[in-house]
Amino acid sequence: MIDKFRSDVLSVVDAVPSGASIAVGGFGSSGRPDALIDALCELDRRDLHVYVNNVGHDFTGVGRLLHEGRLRRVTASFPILQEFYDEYFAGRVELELIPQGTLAERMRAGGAGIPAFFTPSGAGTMLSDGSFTLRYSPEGGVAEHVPAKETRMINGREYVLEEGIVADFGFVKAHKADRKGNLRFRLSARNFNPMAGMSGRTTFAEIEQLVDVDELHPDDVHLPGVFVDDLVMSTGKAPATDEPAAAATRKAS
Amino acid sequence: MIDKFRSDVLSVVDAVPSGASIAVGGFGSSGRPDALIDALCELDRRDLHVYVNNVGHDFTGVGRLLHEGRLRRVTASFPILQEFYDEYFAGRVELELIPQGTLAERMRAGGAGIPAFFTPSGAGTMLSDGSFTLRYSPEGGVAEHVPAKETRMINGREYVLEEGIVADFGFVKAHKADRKGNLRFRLSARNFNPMAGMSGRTTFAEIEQLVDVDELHPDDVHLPGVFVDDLVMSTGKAPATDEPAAAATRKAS
Amino acid sequence: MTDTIPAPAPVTGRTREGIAERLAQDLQDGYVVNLGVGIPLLVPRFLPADKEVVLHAENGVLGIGGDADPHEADPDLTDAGKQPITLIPGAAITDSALSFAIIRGGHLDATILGALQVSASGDLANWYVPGKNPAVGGAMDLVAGTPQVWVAMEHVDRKGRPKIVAECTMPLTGKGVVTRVYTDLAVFHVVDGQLRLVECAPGVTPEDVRARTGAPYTEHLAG
Amino acid sequence: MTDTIPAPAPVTGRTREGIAERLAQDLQDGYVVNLGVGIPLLVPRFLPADKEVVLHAENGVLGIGGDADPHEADPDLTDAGKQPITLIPGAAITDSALSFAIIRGGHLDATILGALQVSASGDLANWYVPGKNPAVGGAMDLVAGTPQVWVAMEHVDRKGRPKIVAECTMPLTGKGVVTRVYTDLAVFHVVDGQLRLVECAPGVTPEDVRARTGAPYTEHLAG
Repeated sequence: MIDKFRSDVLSVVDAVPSGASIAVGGFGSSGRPDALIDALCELDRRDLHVYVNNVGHDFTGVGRLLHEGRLRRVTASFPILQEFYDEYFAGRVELELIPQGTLAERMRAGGAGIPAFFTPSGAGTMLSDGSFTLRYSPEGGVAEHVPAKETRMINGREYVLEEGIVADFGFVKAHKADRKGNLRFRLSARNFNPMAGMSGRTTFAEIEQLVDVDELHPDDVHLPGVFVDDLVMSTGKAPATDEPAAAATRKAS
Repeated sequence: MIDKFRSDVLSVVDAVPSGASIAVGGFGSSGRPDALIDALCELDRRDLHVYVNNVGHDFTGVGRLLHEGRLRRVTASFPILQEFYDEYFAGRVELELIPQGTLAERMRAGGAGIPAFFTPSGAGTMLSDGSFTLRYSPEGGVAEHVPAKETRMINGREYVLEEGIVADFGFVKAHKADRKGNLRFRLSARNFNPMAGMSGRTTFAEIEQLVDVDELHPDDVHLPGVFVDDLVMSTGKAPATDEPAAAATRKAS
Repeated sequence: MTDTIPAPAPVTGRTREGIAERLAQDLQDGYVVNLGVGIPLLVPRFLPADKEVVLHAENGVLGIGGDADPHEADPDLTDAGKQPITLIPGAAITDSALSFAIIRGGHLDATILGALQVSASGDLANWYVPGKNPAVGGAMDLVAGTPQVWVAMEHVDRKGRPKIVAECTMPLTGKGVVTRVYTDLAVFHVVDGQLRLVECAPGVTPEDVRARTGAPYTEHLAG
Repeated sequence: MTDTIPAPAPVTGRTREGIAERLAQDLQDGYVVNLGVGIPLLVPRFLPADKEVVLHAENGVLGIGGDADPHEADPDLTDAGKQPITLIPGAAITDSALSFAIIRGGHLDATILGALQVSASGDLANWYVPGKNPAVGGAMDLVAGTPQVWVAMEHVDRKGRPKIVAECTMPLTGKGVVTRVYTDLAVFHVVDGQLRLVECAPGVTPEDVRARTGAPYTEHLAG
């Protein structure tokens, strides 16, 4: 019978080899799957290609992977972390910078069997014309550019062809899950998590609460268990309570 | 202040001119916006292009539009209704037949600012090679084919380029709504409704229940009010009660 | 396909239920499966109690429990055939775009479909008989996206003509998509674009199958 | 852009708050608006009580109520700048794909952004200063999808150089996307790809504006 919950995060993440590509949920530290990322460090995985919106701050999240030299490439929209740029300009990590909406749509498309789509975002800019630096040379100067993207005029407007992202693994953080892998997120911690879960050929979700299999109403599931392979408990901060939204909701002035 | 609820369906639907294109939610009679469709008949609108999965049965739903001769073209995946085919073969209505997943994705793409995407569905078939009959001649024989679609080999596989659908109007049926237009659907009546709501330049939703603006938790909104212009009450069957899902959920044998 | 194959001697293979029962043995615990109309809809009756197979309907239902009794029928809860259904605990509802993201993105394990014809290379024709009313539904998405496309059908049509043919003469649903064929007479696998006969039904000989099959194939029978 | 424009006589226009206040007057009741960092974040302070303007954050929040007080801060509820926020009644949360479907699909009414440069034809540069750390976030999606792109910025940079220029020398965010520019000195509209000066700030003359603007434009001043 289907029971996707595992007690040991290391034995789950052990399936990720060095060199793997991983789509990672989270926006800033909100909804970031730290337990799964930390397990990559514990297991000494290296040479990783991470699709993620932000690289984190200090040495948490993807920032820890960076700090420990575990990243080959980052595909991101907003990798604001000085140490990341230091590594990028030194030629020790590659940066494929893409618009945030393109990142979300590419993850979804890959998970949805759409190999490519046209988008107006980034048309006529350095992020589509082949002039953005993917990798600097350790000796200084540009080693490689992000290739120019195919463009097309449609109804008089220029669009860029972007590819769906099918990552080897998806790393997700969710608020609640049942043992079938059905996930529910909380407030703006949802963000990229459903997309990362769709994008991974194999997807792991770390969760704050494991609930009975009949607790999530079928209409309340944000990402169905069919996208999720293994569940582990999240670590760190105490699980958020259920109803701070009410407290956080007040009349706009 | 934002209050999208209107008491008179006819004055809402009056904005739809003859000749308009309309993306319509529903799968069979489940989640079908009959009040909005019926208003088109009351207002004697004609020459309509409808994007919808099914044409309905008997003379309800889109079937009523057909029966009253109000349709110019149907873009659908499963237009099973003998009278529809009679009209199609007689050259009185056009049929753009597309795979069901392509219909859903085209509506979503149009609403998401994606003008075109590649899909494997329909590659190497009559639904992409230009041989399907869009319109028969009243004198018999084929008057016009659906044009052949652009195809491309990507990673050794053939894909078809499909266009996003931006319809003049979206017609949606929802279970609950607040006055800001936030929508929630119930069970499999959700189906194409969020897509139709995204696809319409202007979107109307008929609803079973109008709830207070703080009743829908922000995590429980299936389609945000930003996609919805006007709300009207649904007609016909009594609003579904809230929890038949529990009654309908039982252990699988 | 031809009308002129001489009628072979009568042979009795599996019933429609028997085809479904045989196929059900090959479904693995934990599979998420979409079922087409016809013989595929008989499959759930034959799932062993120790296997959990999750049934998907393309209108956005993951976890069909079964047909709803009339007293519990809910117009907001139907399968892809518009029939009232129930849900299992752990069921989830999606919109149509996400439902087909699941299908096209390869997140189902198998789809079980009926067929008009299957070709020697695994082409499938199952949506349209020219001259009749055309409708496709989700068939082309299902065969494009699902890793395992299993056909469950009668071995020959009502006129005795083979439905497994060298090349489909009916309009295609997808090219090279079928991975297995379960009929009243036999089980075929498609491996590297070629048909293999892997099993004959009880009381059916390889010669019986050969006489009723219009496509070249190789025999890979166990034992 | 050039360093050699002779410094014009000093002029005092609107403050940063004044720019936000002026822009806020043009937001209509019912607008759904996305705000970039900088002066745009000052706009909500100046919305008249009789207008309901819904604020969107690209991480999936529709209906920001304001910054959260420390005691009510929830790590699961932040804006696009990662700051804790509150929600208004009627707020809705989406995932990132649907959030950008809203943006790219043209479902917002306006986006209000800061800028490094705006060109004579409405090109916008606001994401990257060559040689500095590159990051784009949602800026390119916002300008690509939103029908009204309003820039709120200082008229000249810290060195006194015009930020409204004939052609952007900084890397573009989008071509021909800006529809209005609100600065300390003036309000410009972009109509048919051409800049129009429609308003000077109190105490600022058209000549003051002309002397500090690096792009050709026409004057369409009221009264």
